Amino acid sequence: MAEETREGFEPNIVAFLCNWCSYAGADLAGTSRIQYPSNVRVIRVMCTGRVNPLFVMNALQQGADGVLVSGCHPGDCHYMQGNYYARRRFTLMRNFLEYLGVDPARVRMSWVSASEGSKWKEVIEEVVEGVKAVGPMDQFKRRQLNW
Amino acid sequence: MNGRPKIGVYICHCGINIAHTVDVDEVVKFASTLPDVIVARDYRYMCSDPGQALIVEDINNMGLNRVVVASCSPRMHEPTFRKTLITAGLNPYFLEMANIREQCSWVHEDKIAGTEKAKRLVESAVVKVRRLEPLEVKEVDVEPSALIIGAGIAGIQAALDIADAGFKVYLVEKTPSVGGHMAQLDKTFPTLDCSACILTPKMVDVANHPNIELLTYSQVEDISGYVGNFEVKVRKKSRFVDVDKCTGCGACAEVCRQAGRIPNEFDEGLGMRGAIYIPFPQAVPAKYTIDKENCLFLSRGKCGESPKCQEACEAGAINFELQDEIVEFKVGTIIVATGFDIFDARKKPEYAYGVYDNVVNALEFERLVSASGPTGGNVVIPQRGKKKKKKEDEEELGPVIPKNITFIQCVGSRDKSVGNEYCSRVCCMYTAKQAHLVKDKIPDAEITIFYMDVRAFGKGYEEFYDRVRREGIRYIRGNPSEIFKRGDKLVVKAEDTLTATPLEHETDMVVLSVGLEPRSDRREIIDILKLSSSPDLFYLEAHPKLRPVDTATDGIFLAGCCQGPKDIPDAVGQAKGAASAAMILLASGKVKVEAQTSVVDEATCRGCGFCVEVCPYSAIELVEINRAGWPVMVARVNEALCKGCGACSAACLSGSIQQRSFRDTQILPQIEVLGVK
Amino acid sequence: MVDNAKLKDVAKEVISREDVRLLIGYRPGTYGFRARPAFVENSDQVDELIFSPACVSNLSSYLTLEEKTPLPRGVEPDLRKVAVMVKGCDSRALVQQLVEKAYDREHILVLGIPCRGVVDMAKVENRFPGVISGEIAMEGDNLVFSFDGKEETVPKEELLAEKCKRCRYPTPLISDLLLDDEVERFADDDYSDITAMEGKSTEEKWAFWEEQFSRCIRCYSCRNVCPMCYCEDCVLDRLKPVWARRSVDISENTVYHISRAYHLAGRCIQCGECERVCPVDIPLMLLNRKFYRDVEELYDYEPGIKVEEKPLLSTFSVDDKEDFIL
Amino acid sequence: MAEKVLKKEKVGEALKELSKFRLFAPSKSNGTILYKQIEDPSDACLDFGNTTVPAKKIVFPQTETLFRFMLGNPELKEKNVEEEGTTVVFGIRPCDARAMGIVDNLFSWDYQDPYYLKRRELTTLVGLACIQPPSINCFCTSVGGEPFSEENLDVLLVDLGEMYLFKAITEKGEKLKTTLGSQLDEAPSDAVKKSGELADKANVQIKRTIDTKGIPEKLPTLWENELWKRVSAACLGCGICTYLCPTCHCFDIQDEVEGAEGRRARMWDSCMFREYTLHASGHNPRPTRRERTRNRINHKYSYFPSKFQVIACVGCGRCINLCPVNIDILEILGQVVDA
Repeated sequence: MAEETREGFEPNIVAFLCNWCSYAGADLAGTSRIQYPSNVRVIRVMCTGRVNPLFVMNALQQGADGVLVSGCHPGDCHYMQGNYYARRRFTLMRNFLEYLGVDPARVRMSWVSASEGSKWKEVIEEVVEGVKAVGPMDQFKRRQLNW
Repeated sequence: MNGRPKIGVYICHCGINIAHTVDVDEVVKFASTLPDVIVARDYRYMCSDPGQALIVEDINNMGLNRVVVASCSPRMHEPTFRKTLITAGLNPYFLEMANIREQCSWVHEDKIAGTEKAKRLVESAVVKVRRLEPLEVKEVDVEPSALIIGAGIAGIQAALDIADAGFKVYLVEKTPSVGGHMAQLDKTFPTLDCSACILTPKMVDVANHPNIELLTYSQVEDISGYVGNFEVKVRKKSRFVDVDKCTGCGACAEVCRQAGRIPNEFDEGLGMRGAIYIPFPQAVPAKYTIDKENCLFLSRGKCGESPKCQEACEAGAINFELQDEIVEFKVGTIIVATGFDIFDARKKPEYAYGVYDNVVNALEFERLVSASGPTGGNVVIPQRGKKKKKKEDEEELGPVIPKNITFIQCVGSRDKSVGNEYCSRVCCMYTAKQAHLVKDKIPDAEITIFYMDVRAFGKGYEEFYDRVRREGIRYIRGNPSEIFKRGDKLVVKAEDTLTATPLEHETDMVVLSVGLEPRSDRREIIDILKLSSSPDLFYLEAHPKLRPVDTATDGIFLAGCCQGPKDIPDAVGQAKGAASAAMILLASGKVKVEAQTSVVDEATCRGCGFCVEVCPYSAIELVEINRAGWPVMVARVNEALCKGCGACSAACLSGSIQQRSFRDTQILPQIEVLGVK
Repeated sequence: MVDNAKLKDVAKEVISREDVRLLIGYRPGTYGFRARPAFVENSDQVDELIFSPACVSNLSSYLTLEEKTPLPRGVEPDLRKVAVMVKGCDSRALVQQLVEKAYDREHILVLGIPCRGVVDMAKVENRFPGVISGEIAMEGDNLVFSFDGKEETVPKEELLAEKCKRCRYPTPLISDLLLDDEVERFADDDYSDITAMEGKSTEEKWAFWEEQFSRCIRCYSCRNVCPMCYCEDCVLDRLKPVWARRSVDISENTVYHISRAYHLAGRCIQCGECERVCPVDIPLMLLNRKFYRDVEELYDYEPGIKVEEKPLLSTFSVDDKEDFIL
Repeated sequence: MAEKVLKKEKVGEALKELSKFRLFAPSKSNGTILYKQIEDPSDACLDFGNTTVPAKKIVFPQTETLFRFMLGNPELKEKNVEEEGTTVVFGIRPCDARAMGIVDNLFSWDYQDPYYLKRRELTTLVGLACIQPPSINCFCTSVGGEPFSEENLDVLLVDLGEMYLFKAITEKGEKLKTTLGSQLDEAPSDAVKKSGELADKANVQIKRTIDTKGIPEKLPTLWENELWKRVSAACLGCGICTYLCPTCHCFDIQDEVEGAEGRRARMWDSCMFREYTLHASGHNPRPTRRERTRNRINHKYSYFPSKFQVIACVGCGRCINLCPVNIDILEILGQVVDA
């Protein structure tokens, strides 16, 4: 990837947020008028336990440069265990994508509680910076191949 | 359903909250180009009455069947707009919100970027709403009765409260009598009222209450169903005594050939009983029970010429043919109050419990100081099990009264080496109480208490601790490392950590203030009710702060020490809380269930049970169906239990179980529009 | 080595049982040194049964492969047992299938074959090209090839399948009848292939996999042969929603392989069938084994060992590692 | 007319020259021989048995755009195959070339398939005769082929050791000969004779054979024969035998959308897949592997010959070699004969 394209590269990041903690935390960031980069687009699910790790793959294929999954801190899951399942599934998927040559900076996970509006901002900044550093997703992104 | 989707998109300015960084006109223009969007409008305040009226009007005039509202967080106004849809006669689940305020206009100052993001979020909502399906909010009836498992003080209190409110209660107790651990106690801290005196009236009440069906010496075998409709199966173990005939006279126990040979559980093995017995004089019901393992007739088929008890019973109540009985009934709600076990001090071999007779645990000591106990309330050094073995020529030694008694706190609590990190919450106080009782009975006794910290947090506790200390009881801060015998004396080796001095303390008797542990048979209930455990292995509440008596499963509540160590007032308080939570269901007679539940495609489900395993609510079970003549297992969701978390959907490899409103077919298009720039 | 005469006797006895409907074993192939699956329905057919180092197939796949076509009204389903011959590795597939409740334990009768390894047929055919018909036997640490009236002996590690060189479970972990004496573990797995791949740079990794995945023709043989892939309707075949398009290109192929491997995380029992059957030689076990190694390392979990085990991704520990989580 | 030869040391140069066209030649990737578009002659590998994937994929790609469209716009943009330009397949085995001729029947029958036919027209096939059968499962001679068959080829190369005899067969072949010009040398006088001897030798090296006479007529009578269940019992239902068959030509058509843009594409399909005949209703007229296997054999040995007077099998042996469970078409045909 040429340096020029990296310069000014604004990554597109798809985030899956659980309704009870992280989505509420992101709402709090809003209510508190905390400013953060606009690169992250949120899909709300009830629990991170709903997020199939293949969603990550799918997002990277469909054009996302990075994916974030964010849920309640361990022990705080509204459904008690969902984030624990998610943690296992994501650890494996993230390791695997890294093994295929997808930079782990593209596949992120965080625990953000309903009271952590400022942590949400920090998470976004770190994720966006990380993806910016590795550039556009160029491995198995769905391109119009031989069309 | 309603044929082709006809979508209305409503973009809110929220005064200037949204409009100042999002170009609302541009978003409206963009939205109106999206597939199946019939109308896109903006309004100053969508949530206002006129704003909502706008939506209702469009639904009525334009035949909209899907609505997207782009405004604030759905956590704020989703219920509002769902109601709007209902007003217009549309299913409330045909709504999707795009959060362009909290997660867009309020956090991005750049108008271009903010507008661009708002467009994406609106498009994401549009592609999702196209694929939404109508959902039904269901209600189920609640059977007006409750099951309470465990008849200690917590179970008893909960039973009485619910029964007093007019609902039927089934109170199931594993042992022959109600009462639990509280019945074993002598006096209670900090008020020193006699435990039996305050407990036994309640015990009698549960036996006599017209709304309570007491099932003692019984065990829950199986529970199926869900909130409002549990089917319960209880095994009433055979007592071999016809309880209708037994008068509780005790003639049988006197003549039993095993009398005085079997350690009595109630006295923690310090006293003896026969094979036919009543655990303690005030037992409820006051009916005798034959312990079939120890009954000569039942275990060996022969008891002398004939069983003496049978001869002695004038009522003819003893019947060796009696079998276990299975009782089945339905309840609407369940309270688990199964209590605790005490820590087995043998797991701390350095304290030599089980090695020396004069090392006892606190519950044994409780029986020793109790007037109803094996020594009639005299504090003596117990001689367990040895009495009968004495050689003929040996002189019968009189009871030895200890003059120096040492208590050690935190045995099996706050101790990672035995796997119990938690504080048992009662030991500091019961130790102080026991020290006080000794002082009462042996005024010249020297009493020492080794402690780590003294936690006297309850009402009147600190005052009581202060009073005990002033009675001349010595508190040494330090955890003893070893107990050994030197001559007649026990030596407690420790370090006084306040002065950093190692010390060897000689004493006549050591009382180990053992902690409270989850019951060793805790898995029985876990398996039947699919309860979860917290890391300390006590049963897990639904939320540590806001739902402390609820479990993850609707309609099942926790009371007493099965959820964690508690003193009596806390156990009673929680029992009343659990009873009240149960009564909310019982009184309303109906319970609403989640609409965004999971659903199984039985044609493709392979019955692997992954979803069954992950479901925190035990809402999914495998059932056999007939698939074109073949019996196959598939998952089935009990919608009354499903809470709509969707963990099952992510666990399913074949995509056969899907969460309504969060299906793969609904989420993947969102990913697509958010991904493709 | 399994005594083939004894094998036939046992098979005869088993298939004669009234409660056994079918016996799945091996028989000689149609050319070269090959062996192939045999489906025995009556005792006349047992004579063709064999076991030799040529018996590479994992027959447990067939337990879930058989179609259950709609039964005419009034016809009762035949629910009698299926007997199946399994090597150590294959037996783990049965265990895992039971973990996943693919069928009841009573549904199968397991004929266990303690195994000292099977050959890599591609290597054999390279070594002895053009052989119309031959047999392979194992004698000690050697493989003996008989063909065209002669015999040749080759040290077994030269032609053994890769999976056998790291086999931890040579004796079946589940069986009703063991056809030979138990075989002690003779190898172990050091995952050196995985660590080598992990040691490459991000660019090198993708360059490697891009080349592998672009060869894929999406014949689905890796999926179909897999004893753990037995969904009625694979999500990768679905049109609603589409997880992987049917188009064959690097993007869809990669997604296919990620999905396949992820669906086997904590489930792959390392029989290596996928890699064996791949017509374009994609190193599929290098994918599966990454998950396998991580699962073992992170969660101390090996699939297909105990029937009572819970499925990996349906369990968790509060102490699971999470050092990457923000 | 003097014959030409291509000396082996000049193969590189020749390929370099041909790479101005869309040039395909066998290439080794991770040990697997596959056709690859050649830009660097050293990528080509002429010392091979046969490619795993037949050359059909060059004229009938596994995935092929038919036309493109924009959402909400009725205009279609058809794929222009012409743009691909002249294509040379260098080193195709005679069986694969014969197969293309067989498939041509299908694409030019009631419907003239513009994509396929245009590509065929643009393609020159440079064959490489089989001095030795590439595998023991080669049986071209049983189905009308030969290791040195010239059918459908534009050029036939015969490996004479130091050089290839370069035999132009068609006009396209002659054109190619001209293109190569100086890369080719005059053939030694015994070259043709030597080639003939090699051909005879190659013919007898085919070890597995079957008499296919009568099979097309017999197959319809065996519809319910129990042999189908037996031969299909081990089938995994994968696509190896069909995807890798040079005459299999089934395809599926799908629309794909990418943002506002979309395409209609066709892609290989396989009658061995469950979904191949699965109806939307859930009904499947070929519910098991038995029916699917029966269809595969019938299609090749009965339906196709009854329509086009040629068996849709060239005996390349790929389906036998690569079948994971050793399902063997020769064995099946043997059973058909014996039934």
